[in-house]
Amino acid sequence: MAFQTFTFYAFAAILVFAALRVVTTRNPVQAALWLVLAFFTAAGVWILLQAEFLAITLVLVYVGAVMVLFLFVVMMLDVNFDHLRQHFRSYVPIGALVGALVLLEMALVIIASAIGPGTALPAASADSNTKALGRLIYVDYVYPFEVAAVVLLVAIVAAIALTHRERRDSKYQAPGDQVKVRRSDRVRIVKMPAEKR
Amino acid sequence: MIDVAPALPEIVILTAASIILVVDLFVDDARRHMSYWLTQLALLVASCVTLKWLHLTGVKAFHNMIVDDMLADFLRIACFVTVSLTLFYSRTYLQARGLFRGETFVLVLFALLGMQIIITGNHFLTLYLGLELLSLSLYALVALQRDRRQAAEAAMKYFVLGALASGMLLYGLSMIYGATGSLDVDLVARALNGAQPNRTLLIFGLVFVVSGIAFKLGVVPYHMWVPDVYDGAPTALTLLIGSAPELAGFALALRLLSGALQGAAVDWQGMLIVLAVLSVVLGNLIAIAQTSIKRMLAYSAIANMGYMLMGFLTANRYGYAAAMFYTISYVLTTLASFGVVLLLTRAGFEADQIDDFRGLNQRSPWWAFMMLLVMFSLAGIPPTIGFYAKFMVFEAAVTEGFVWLAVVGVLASLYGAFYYLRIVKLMYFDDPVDTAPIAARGDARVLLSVNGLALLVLGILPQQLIGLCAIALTQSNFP
Amino acid sequence: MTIADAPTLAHYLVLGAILFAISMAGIFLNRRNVIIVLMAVELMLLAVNLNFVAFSRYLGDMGGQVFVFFILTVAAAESAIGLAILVLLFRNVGSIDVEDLGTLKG
Amino acid sequence: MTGAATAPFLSLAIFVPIAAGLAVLAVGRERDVAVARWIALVGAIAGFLVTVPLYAQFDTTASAMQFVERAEWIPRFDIHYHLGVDGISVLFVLLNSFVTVLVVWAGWEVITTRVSQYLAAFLIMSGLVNGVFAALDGVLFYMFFEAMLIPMYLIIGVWGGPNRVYAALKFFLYTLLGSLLMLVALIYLYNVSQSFAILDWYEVPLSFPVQVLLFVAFFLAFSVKVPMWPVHTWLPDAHVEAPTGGSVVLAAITLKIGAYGFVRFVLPILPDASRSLSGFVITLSLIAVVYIGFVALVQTDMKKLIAYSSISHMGFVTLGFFLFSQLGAEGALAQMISHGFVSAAMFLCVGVLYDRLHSRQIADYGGVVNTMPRFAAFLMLFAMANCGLPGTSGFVGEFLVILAAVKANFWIGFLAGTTLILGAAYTLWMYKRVVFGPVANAGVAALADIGPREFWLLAVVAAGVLAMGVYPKAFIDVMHVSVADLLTQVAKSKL
Amino acid sequence: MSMHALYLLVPLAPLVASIVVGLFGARLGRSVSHWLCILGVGVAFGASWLIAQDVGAGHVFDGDLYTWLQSGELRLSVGFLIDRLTTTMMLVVTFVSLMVHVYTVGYMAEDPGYTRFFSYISLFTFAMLMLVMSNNFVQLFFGWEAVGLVSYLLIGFWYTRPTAIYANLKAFLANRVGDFGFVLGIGLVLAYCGSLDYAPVFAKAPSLAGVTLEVWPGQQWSLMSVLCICLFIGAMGKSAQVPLHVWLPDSMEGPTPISALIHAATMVTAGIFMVARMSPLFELSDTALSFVTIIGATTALSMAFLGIVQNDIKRVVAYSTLSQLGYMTVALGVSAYSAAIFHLMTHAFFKALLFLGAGSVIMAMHHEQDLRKMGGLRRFLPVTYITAVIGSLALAGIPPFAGFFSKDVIIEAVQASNVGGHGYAYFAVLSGVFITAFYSFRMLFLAFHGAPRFALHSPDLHSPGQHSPAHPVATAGAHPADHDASHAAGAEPDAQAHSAGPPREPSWVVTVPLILLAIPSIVAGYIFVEPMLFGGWFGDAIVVHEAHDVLGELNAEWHGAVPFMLHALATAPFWLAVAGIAAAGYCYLINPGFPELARRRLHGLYTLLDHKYYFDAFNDWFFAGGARKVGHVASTVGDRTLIDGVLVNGTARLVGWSAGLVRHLQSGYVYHYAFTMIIGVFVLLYWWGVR
Repeated sequence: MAFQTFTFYAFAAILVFAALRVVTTRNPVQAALWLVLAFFTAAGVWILLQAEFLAITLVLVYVGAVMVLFLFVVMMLDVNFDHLRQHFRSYVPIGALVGALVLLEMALVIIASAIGPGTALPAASADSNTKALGRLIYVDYVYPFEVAAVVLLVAIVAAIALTHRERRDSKYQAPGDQVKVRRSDRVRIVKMPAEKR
Repeated sequence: MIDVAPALPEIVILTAASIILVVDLFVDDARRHMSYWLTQLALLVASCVTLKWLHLTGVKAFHNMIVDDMLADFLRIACFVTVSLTLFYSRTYLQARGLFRGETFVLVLFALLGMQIIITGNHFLTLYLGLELLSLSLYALVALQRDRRQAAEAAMKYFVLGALASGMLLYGLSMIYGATGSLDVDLVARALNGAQPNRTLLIFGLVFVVSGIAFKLGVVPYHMWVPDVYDGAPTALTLLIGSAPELAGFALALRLLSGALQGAAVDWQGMLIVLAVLSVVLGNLIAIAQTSIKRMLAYSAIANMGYMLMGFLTANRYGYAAAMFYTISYVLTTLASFGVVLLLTRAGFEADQIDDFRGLNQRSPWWAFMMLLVMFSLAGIPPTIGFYAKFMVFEAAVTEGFVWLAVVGVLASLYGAFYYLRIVKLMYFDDPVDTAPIAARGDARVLLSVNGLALLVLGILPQQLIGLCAIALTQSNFP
Repeated sequence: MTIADAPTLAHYLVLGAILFAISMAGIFLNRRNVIIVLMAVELMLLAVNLNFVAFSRYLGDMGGQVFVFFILTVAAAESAIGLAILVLLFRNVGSIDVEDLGTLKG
Repeated sequence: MTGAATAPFLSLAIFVPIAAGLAVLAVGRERDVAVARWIALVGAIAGFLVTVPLYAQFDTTASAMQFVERAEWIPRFDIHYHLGVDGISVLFVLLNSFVTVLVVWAGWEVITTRVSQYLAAFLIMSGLVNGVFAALDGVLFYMFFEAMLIPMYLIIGVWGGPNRVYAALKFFLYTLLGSLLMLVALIYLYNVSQSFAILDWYEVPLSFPVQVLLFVAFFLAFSVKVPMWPVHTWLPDAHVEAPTGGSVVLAAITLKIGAYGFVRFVLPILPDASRSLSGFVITLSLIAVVYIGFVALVQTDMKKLIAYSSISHMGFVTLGFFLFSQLGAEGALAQMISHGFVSAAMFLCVGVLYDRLHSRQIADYGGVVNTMPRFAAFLMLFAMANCGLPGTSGFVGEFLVILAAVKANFWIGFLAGTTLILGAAYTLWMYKRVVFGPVANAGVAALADIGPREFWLLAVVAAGVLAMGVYPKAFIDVMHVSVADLLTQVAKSKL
Repeated sequence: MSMHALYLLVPLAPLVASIVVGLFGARLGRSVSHWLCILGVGVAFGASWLIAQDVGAGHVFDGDLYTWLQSGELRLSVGFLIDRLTTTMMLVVTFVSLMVHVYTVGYMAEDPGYTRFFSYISLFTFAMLMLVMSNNFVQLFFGWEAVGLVSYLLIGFWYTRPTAIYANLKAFLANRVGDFGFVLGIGLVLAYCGSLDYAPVFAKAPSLAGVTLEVWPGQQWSLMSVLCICLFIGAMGKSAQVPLHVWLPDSMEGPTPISALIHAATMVTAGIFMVARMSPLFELSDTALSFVTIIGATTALSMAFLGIVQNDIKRVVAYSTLSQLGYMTVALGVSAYSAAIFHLMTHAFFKALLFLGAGSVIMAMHHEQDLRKMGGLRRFLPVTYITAVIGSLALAGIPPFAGFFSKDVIIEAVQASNVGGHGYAYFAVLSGVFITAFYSFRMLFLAFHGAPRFALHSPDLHSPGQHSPAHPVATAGAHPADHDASHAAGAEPDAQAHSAGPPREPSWVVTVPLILLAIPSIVAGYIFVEPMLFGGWFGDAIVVHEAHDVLGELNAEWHGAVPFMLHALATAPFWLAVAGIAAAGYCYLINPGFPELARRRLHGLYTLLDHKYYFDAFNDWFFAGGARKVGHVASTVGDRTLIDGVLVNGTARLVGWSAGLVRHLQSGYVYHYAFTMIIGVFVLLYWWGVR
């Protein structure tokens, strides 16, 4: 179908452009924004490929989580906020542009899906993409699923182990000490001679 | 009900890791060694479990996600032993540098888990996840000494390049997926043997897969991370990175290239030849110019992996057996070498310069002798195990008709011998500059001695190990 | 190829290849900022995912999509650790300039 | 004696010294070195005694290997622990064990630093060398061949002279260069014959180009060891820097291994290549004889001079082998044995002087005879043996080889014969400058003549030199059959 | 069998004596030592005498003692060939040796190395006997080298004298040059005859007469010529023929008995004996024979000239020895082998006599050797004088003294010969006669006649300290520029042991040998000329080809010794000899100023002779110097610079350098690393993707 092709080319163009900006721009914040656009576009492309679940996941995981993390780190490291604030205006056009493109893409996707799957492509699995994925993941791919869980655990442990600094000023519980506490630590029994009267 | 026996060692390690994670919260630094001993215990249990449920012939489990065959059991146990020894050697070092912490052991165990998953992986996804698990843990471990600038730098480099490499691997896998229509190792193999797949996609994928594996093995030109990481990481973790993961890397190569892509052997053979030649030539060459023992051993590692590939690229089970023997003997030697280095370190003193070995023979003839064995083993001089390692890979290469490859190999090892001999020279011919007494825990001393003598004994009586490698590959019906 | 017919597998592969190339270029062209290098890595994974999705679609095999699912997971973990190391680096070096990561060499 | 005949003498010859060496290492303390010395001496003598039956019970009529021991070792590659000697190798096992005793004895009071390590190195070395000569399995041979480098490297480097590091490294890398290519050659032979038994390789057919390539590999390995021109330059350095014992072992034993390799590998396994390349080898040998002779003439360092004379003498060995005649081959072997005695003696003598004045420079001596007449007499004998005087062992080999050479081609003989003049020139000129003349300096004036230990040490060697000169038959008869076999092997084409 | 025991006894007796004295001389003491040695040699002499009787009776023995070595079918053994030639030599050797032993007792009386000396000369006797008694080439070569060794030891006997140790090295090397040729000859013999025993070789030789040998590619030489010339080169070395004669004059550095024993009577004649022994081979090659003739003639003449200008008494005798050896060689060249041996024998007697006489003079003069410092000694040393006169007459060849017969026969043989170069040889030997007579009597007159030119000098003039190493002998090449001076000064170490004072006749141990040697010097010729030359005494020990049989021709007009003498009175040689004596008398008795005049007139000639034709200078410059130059270049340029510098260290440096270069690939910048990886990918893609 010509329209699908058109949509693809549009997305492809935006995707490539966004990717190029990501790697060429100097400012990490801008790069992050362009990356958001890239991901969003990619999600659109996936929807064209009838991988709706993954598309949504992509948007949620990346645009929702990873990119925020990125921006957070950016903010945390380039710690001159006034510098950011004075450049705030410079972000407005990019933000607007990104937003516009996102809207456009959503529109295209909706229209394309409304027109229906292209006959050019072989029919996807009978039931919905999500259900199929679910079956696979929790049945055939249970082992990798567990491993993936471990990977995430590692990420947590590592991130904490690397970045967590004990603050001297902050108060926090030491469960170890709490468990090991003895009676003698708490109460001291003093014998006092009865005072004679 | 699915059979979990093939995955039992993994389960053990995972459980242990989780337990230690929790337990470590409740012990203070005075009793931190509890976590340490727990780790050792876990390794012991895992080994026992592996031995208890030996699977001589391959058993697939979890819908062909993993395979537990003799190769897997063998390599697993090798990994357990290696990691255990690593921890034994490192204990004093870790304590002296505030790394004797629960996270360390947990991450080590997770890395080990990653290796096991690679070793047993029978599916692209499993292999990939195992690789990531291993890599992520190692990234973290390298950076774990938080106040050390080099450590952070090394970790960053390691991470960026590692991510790039895994991206390449994935890209290659996707291509192969496209060419064969499957992610399951067995099915891919079948597909390659069956109808002629799309060659362009296949080659394309192959190049990227080989690149990914090459990075893990650290062969030229994917070796750049090796020296910096070896140098930057705390020595104990350098040892960890330099020893067991090589086994995993070998397994990865074996599972992917032989298990899945044997059908395309003619193609990846040529690629490996390039990598192997580059590695042995450049690795040995650059090592000559080094002044830091860790960097020198890093380049030596690059060269050695090149030799390993020389056996591997023959693409038959003899070659694989040779490569496996090479890897194991290399890991054994690396353990001993860094073991001695760790032995010489003290609080506030990294014995990471080659000159720190001056006059070791006068300080302690025994450890000098151990290091002597290590050096000659790395140089491939009999009667050390290193000789048979080289012997076997050359034999495999020559049998396959690559006589010139063997010649290149021996010539490279000739000038490779130069820098190994320099260490021996420093230890025996020069007078010591640092005369501090060598203090180490008894267990480390004993194990290190055993380890060093093993190089000699296995160099004189290698037949058991050779036979084991051969059987492992034969039983696991590799072509 | 004319605009007329629907996008074929080749379209998606080429797009993936372009993205992959861009990200690789990004990794070694970028001299200023490690964060952007990390972003380039994410971009690379995106390209891979695109490949997988396309293949799985055209092979009619869900395996590819599952793979993508896991890649997304791992990528998240990866970026977490990557950023952690970055923070550590910033604390030690006081900069995230790639040019400043040159003390280990030779 | 029948019971003893079945005893594994070869294994004993290999492992008795090694065991002794380990024992010395174990008990040796820097404080009481006496224990180490005695253990070492006992071990060396024991090592020599176990080799005596090899000669006593040797059947000089049998052409097969004798005292064969064969055991599975590495089935995967069909590698066996396979020992055995023929008329050629048995002599060198004896020679080596004999020289080891001398060396241990020679270092008695001389070596004072890390004595136990020193003695252990020599004993282990001796065992390994016996292994080289007795091995009938390619890999076994290679193992001993290479392992030998380690103790030698340490000996030169630890107890050597000022420039010892350079010398040791040069020695090691030079020899390693050769042997590594040989390893590839061995593996190749295994591939074509599916066996590592050297004797099997004698039978395996090889195309001519292959033979040439293998020849190059083996030739590099052995010519470095011999050493032949132009890969000889490691030897003078190694000798100069090595301690006396090291020089003795190097000259008397190590060099022989190279020549032995030619007999055991090159000639029988690659007959066609050997025949067609004999001209090349002969040329190199003659260069060694003449060119090196001239070089020796101008040396100012005694050890260097003797080292060069060793090279030129070994030139006769290679020459003799590649003339492919019984006379030449037996002459070459005789030359090897004789050189074992003579060079050992010469180095021991230099050692005697060095221990006293700590100089090897000819210029530092002169008129030694005035203060050390007994020593001078011994040195005269050995010097004469060195220039091949009839009645001494040095004569036998040279004479036979020259005869064979003349038989082959007058001019080869002519060039080989120049050694009569050159050898006499450099040896006696040195003798003149060191021993004769008025007392040169205070150092010489203060010299003390050789004590009983040195006297008997030299006397034993002198006895050997004269015995072989007066009745060489005893040595030559042992090798007849083996040499004959060798020549038939060489004559047989393998194409 | 008793005979075998005797054969063994001859060489072994001296050997045993030598070993015992050599090892335990110090303990045994002097007298025991010298009696032991004298006994040993005496036994050898006696045994030789008995053997001579036996052989005279016609028993020739050729047998092996033991097999020395067996290689393939070649069997090398130690054995004896006892025929008349051998016995003659044995007698001469043992007799002279015995004399010398006795004489030594007196001559070396004060020398610290007394026992060592005896052990040496006994060893020499053994070696010489092994040489002459051998029945094969190997043993011959053994003896050949052994005598060389002993002469080396004995020339350098006074090892503290730089000149001595220079001379002995020179002697050994010159001999080695000869042996070099000798060995090649032996090699050829083996190569073509397949054996090294005399009998089979001589048996096979005739069949090889026609064989040719391609020495240069495309150039065929007669095998026999090459072979014989090679052998003869050996003889040239040992018998000091030009140009290998240079060592003999210097060998006078040794004690005088040695000069007598080794360098006059026996060792130097080994070459003559060898050629005679090899007559069956030499007879097969005219080329070789004429070569021998020419060399001999040259030696005979040129060396005689040198005798004129010498002032060192021993050197005069030495040069006369050279010249006489030339005569013998000529005789060999013209196939008059028996004449050569005959002259060898007579010469042994009178030359030993002369040497011992000279030695006695030297002793009497407190080790003064310069003729110019002597004169008028006949009053002081009558016995020495008489014997010296006898010796000189014999040397000059005046009938009826021994020398006359042998020399005259040689001259006539040369005349009769037709071998190539015989004309030149004839001229040489004839003029040689005159010169010989001249210098021998010059010596006689200078030493014994005229007024004493020696003051009652103080010994310290010639004390050993004096002969300070005036010449740079530290290197073998350097050579004493002025021999005479040095040797005139070169007094022997025990000089100061003598008390100064007028010369006195030495003790009987010195005079008795003189007398005992004088007798044969007179009568030996007369007695033996007939049996040895024309009586076929040698039988088939010596083979002469019909074409060369000059002695046969002489035999035709041979009518006995006396007619021979009478006939000689009418021939040139006799008158030349007389003229020589007369000239000597004129120059040194009647008109002593004349020699000085002549020297000034013929200055160029004199310098040439004084420098001995510049042989030594040339050798030192060309051979010694050249060898060291070559060695130096080879050592520095070849070994150190090219092989070590460029090949070995060069490679090492190259590797190190490139290592230092390549390590900079590891720039430390992560983007470089990434870039490398990507390059790798592209390379692989290019190689395997684009195909």
